[in-house]
Amino acid sequence: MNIRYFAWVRERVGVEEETIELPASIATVADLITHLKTLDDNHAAAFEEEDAIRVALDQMHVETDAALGDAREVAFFPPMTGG
Amino acid sequence: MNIRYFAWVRERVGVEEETIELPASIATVADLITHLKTLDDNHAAAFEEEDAIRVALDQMHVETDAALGDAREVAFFPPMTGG
Amino acid sequence: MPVTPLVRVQSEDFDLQAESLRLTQGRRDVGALVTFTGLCRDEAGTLAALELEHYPGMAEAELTRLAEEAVARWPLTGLTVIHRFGKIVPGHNIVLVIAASSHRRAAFEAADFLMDYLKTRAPFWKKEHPAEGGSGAWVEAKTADDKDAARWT
Amino acid sequence: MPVTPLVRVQSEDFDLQAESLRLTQGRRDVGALVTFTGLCRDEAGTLAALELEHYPGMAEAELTRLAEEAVARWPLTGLTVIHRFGKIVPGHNIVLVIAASSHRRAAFEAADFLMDYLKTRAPFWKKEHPAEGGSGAWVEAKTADDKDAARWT
Repeated sequence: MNIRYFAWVRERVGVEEETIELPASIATVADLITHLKTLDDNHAAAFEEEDAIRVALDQMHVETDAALGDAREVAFFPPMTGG
Repeated sequence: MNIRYFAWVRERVGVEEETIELPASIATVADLITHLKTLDDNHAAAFEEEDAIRVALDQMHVETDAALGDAREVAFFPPMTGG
Repeated sequence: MPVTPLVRVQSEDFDLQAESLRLTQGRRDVGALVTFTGLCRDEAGTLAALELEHYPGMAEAELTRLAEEAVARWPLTGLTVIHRFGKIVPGHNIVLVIAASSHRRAAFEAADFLMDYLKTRAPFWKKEHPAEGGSGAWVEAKTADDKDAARWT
Repeated sequence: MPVTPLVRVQSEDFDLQAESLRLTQGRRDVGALVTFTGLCRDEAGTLAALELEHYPGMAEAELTRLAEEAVARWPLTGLTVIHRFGKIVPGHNIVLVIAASSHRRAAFEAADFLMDYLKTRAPFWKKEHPAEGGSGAWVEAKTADDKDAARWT
């Protein structure tokens, strides 16, 4: 699965984008976050304030209980500050 | 007193502006309207729908119970349709 | 200290860009600029033009009173009101309100307020010139406009 | 039939006049045009620039979804949303929303709605570059923006 990061989530993870093979046990966004936190210290730091993280699945906003289904891209970012 | 008319009030009276000597008994805008209606058919027609007439005294909106005081100019017109 | 609004009553057209720049150029404190342009419309295709009559002197005075009420109520960095008079054909501008502020809510509300009040209080009257010629009718005031103005009391 | 909104995400500046004319020129059905311009501000004098990061693809898609919601809710004759990204210095434009309608209430509400929603849903993030140099901080989302967006539900 292709994973993208924006703003301070991107800065903490240290990459803009990465492709990760997901264990079959991962069904939802929340599962994915739990998995990412185990990868290394950077990922753990990025997802430390889990409530502050927003998620998009194939460029649509979703909640963390959303099923990953056959989405090709998931993105993590802080609350938006455009406008 | 200088009297000005606008829009269909002006068209019915037939003049844009006139100066009228007021009898001493005229104290309020309502008194003035009653007086103007007696002048001729044009004035009577202009003030026929009295509820539809708006008034300004020295270029400020007032109600018909307002005292004329020492105002120099009174204006009569229909509800405004600017904007 | 509240800003001094710019109020103009004129027959010539106005320039949205120039009037907007007047409130923003060279400044760092404007975060939000709301403009309202009112245009002459004619969906039925029956209108040749609107003739806007106004009360010279009172039109400027009343628009200034309304604009000063707006700058007293909202924290604005600038406010402009321009109202045209004379003959205006469909598709052309009638009125412009621009409100500038640090914050968007103040700019939106001030512009909205001014348009509502202007409709019911500014001494302008519209007469329709029909496309097929002949003498037109005066536009009647709408009770909806009174209700809109009452939102702010 | 609802109009098709014009949505653009770009680094270059936009032209208020040209974008407004696009929605009014040659038409007789537009009675009201509301524009909202959001600018980079810096009242404290501590900001060199804002850096606007965005999610390419999703930014356009989400703005289009919001704009389509607006044209479904209000009887608009035109709607334009332009959001810039990249480095923007104080006094310069960030975002433009233009709503055109036969009637002023629809134009005001649609523009107001879009700005509220855009703030909380469009994938853009602002980082401050301080005037004194060094690395800046990410602007934090405001709970006031969430409340503003909740006005429309």
